[in-house]
Amino acid sequence: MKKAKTLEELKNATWKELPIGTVNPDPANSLKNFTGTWRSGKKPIFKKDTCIHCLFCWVYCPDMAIIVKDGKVLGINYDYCKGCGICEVECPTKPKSIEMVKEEVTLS
Amino acid sequence: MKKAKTLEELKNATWKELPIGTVNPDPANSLKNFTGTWRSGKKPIFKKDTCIHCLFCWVYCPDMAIIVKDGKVLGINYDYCKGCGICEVECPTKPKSIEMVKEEVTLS
Amino acid sequence: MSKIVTLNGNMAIAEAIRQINPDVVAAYPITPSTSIVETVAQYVADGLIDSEFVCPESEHSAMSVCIGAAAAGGRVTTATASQGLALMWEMLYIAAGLRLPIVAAIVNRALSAPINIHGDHSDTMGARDSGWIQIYSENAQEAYDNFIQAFRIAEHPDVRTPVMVTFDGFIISHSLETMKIEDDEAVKKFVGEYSPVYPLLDTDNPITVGPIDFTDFYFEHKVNQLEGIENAPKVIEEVGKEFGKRFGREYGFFEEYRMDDAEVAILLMSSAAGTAKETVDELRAQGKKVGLIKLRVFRPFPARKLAETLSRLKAVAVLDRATSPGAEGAPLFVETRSALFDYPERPKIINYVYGLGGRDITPEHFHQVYRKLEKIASTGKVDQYYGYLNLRE
Amino acid sequence: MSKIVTLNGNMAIAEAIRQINPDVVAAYPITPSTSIVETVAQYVADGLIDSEFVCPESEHSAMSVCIGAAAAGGRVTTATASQGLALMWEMLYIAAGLRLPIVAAIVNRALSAPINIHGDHSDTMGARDSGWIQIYSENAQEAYDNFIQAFRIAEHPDVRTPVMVTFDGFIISHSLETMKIEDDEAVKKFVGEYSPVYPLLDTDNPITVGPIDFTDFYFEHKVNQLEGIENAPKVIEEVGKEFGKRFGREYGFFEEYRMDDAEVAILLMSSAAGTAKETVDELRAQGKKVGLIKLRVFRPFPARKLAETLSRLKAVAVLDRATSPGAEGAPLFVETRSALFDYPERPKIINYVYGLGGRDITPEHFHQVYRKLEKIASTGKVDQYYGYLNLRE
Repeated sequence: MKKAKTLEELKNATWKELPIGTVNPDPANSLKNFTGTWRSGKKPIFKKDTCIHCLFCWVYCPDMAIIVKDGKVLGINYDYCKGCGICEVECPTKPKSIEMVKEEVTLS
Repeated sequence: MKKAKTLEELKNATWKELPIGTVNPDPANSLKNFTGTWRSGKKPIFKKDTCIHCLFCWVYCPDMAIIVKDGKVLGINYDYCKGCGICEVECPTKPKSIEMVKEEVTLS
Repeated sequence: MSKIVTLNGNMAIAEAIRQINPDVVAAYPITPSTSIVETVAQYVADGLIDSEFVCPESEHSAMSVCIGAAAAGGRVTTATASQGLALMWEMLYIAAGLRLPIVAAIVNRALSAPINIHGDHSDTMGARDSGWIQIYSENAQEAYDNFIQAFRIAEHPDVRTPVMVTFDGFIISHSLETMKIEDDEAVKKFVGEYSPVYPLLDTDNPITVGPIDFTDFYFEHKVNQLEGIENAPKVIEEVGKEFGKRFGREYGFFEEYRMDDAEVAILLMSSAAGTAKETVDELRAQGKKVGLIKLRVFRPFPARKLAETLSRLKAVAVLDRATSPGAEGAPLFVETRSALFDYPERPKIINYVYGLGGRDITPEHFHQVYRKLEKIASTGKVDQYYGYLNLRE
Repeated sequence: MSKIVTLNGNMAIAEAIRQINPDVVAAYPITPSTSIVETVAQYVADGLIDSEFVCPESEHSAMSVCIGAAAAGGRVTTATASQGLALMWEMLYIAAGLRLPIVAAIVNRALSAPINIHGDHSDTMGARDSGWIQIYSENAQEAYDNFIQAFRIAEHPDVRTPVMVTFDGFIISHSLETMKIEDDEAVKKFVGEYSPVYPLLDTDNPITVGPIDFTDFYFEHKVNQLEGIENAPKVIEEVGKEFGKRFGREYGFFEEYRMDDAEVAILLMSSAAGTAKETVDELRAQGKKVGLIKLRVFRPFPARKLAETLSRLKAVAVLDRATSPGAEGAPLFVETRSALFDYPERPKIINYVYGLGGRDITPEHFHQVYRKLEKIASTGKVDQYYGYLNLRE
């Protein structure tokens, strides 16, 4: 049972320095991968007044963009929202409790 | 649309004489392959008195060993019976209308 | 009328499929080939072509559908990449064994593990024994041109062998390029009508394909199969010349770039050739006798022609975008050395692996290779026959 | 106590699995490897071993289970053949990329189309780039011995690379042979305890395996992977010697049979070596200087060692039980010619393909090859570098 180097230690590593077998020693590092930077065109807006907290949006979200605490939807984490809009599509309330709105994006 | 040579014409054929693409020009030639020669140990006996002609034996037979005409089971074609016994297992009548019995085989 | 357009490699293939209007297209989407299939599905939905479009549950099934449709007598095509080709692998051999002239666009992408979506040649190199003809393309124009020619090659009565046309993932599949799309009618005329040899739908002449074949016939059937790919060189050459006559762009087994009086050369395939040519131009401007050979047809491997050209050189670097773990060098290198075996005078040959998983290769790296070749040519000595380009070592 | 028994190749492998008692066996039955898995399932049912036996819905899944179980930290084995290996193909690269020391028994069988259940090497040759170590066996004794050594090789800290041990379908898998099975405890002791490096079940040190790897790391990970198979030769040699010390049968990369003063030789793999040795004995009795090299380890390919031995000869015939359609010769031939490229003095080398789909090869055919080699040795001329043995031409 070998202790692997951290990702930080492996930055710019040569092939000799890598742990064998493509092992990534940094668990849950997708937290550091801000997929929200992929979003373009539209972003979801959460409307708490009509939300019935069915959590459909949370279930369907392919990333981790729906913030939930104690069974209640609290809002959107834009760091991980790619803007796919499935939350709006699946929201069962009328009117929808999540609405996709136009978002201006500045290319960096 | 090319007319392929018959299997008889292709007997002992060199690679140059074969039709391309492994084409077998002899349709339904499994009729000529007597899988009954594989049988060893037991063979099925058909008992017409108790048969209700449900055709389960015909459905389950993995080869073409159950002789059926006009919806009636007539008997067993031993040329194609490998002796697997599924016909006996699946026969729903009591007593069974197909029974597997010991068969002495002479090795050629 | 031909027209100048701006397309990426995938769109260029989709255009060719629209022009050819095959009977059946069966494919499963996979990065970076997805937009080919997506676009063709749209063409079918919009009624631009009347191909039967089948979207099965995996690439294994996609190739199986292609085999069934081609055995029935149809003109059939598909597209895939990487793990998709890997999952088709079992069926690739069956398509070739049945001598079915299926044409596939393969967008080269690295194989897992680890997962990577960028371009290298490990996918198609791993299928080099499958019996398929393999044509590699430098850019979108060549991908389009090769794909059109592939139907003529695959369907030629002497060949009747499936063809894969490949190009590098993202670098070619997704980069826009100014290229020429030929006139619809001219393409249709060039490709011609397809006439299957033993179609299963010819119910007047019933046949069985791919039957069980014991020790009495399998060997003969396999050698019979090989005749198709062995007849291919003549047909590839004819079709490449005819394409040149009709459309102005002629194709052979490989392109010789500034090879006339070259003393050293790089041999490689696909998109990296563009960068290599720039480097050759720079070095030629300095008076260096360097050249480039871009291999187009890897299967059938043009061993004699290639050996003839290489045997005149002092030193050659074979650049592979794939590895063969445990072999003494990568696939193109091994086959090139083997091809030169019987020549009394042979160049020194070294091997570099580059660009795995889409790693960049730039003029700097080609300069590095040519410097090494010049040193070998002047000293006659090779200190290391195998290495990597742009790897953190 | 070791014992002399009469077993076929499949039973011998099942015996080895019983003795080793791996943590997980995951396999899907396929002719001619079925009885290995069937027997192991019985051993598990009878409580002779406590392996977790998994019977998934396909070979693709079988290899996937092996990968998961090995990544978790288990000692894992499987068995398959032909289309089974072909369906595993995508996952073979993943097992190697993850450096998982899985051991697989592969019963060599021809690939479709047409369907054939008999032995040739097209299946494992098609996996020669997959990153697996490949060890070929002449008979049931060697299959058993190689399979036991495979765990030591695969699991060695410097290697950590999967190993496939192969033997010819039916000829070896189903033919009874008098052989030696070693003592259970002696085998267990030889194989030793397995200690995984980065087991997923080590929850104190959580890791991810096989993650997405873009252009920034894929190349380094692949070269890192190659180190395992490049370290293998030293370990293969050590393990083969230690096996010899413990059990009296020593193994290397290839067996040299009556090669001492040989002027011509045949190079081949697996079961045909038995017949070839008889022919060599006959010809030696007539005073002819002929020999045989039976290659055992194809991956990693022992290029330097093999070239050293072959370079002393006048003429060599490489016999392949597989083809590489469109290449200039079959796989073993191409790699052998390439290995000899840098030698100033090289033997003449010719290539024969034999035994596809289980076609017999008899002493008559070996005599034919040796006659041809003697003619080449005396005239120095090769009229045809490639041919077939026992084919209806």
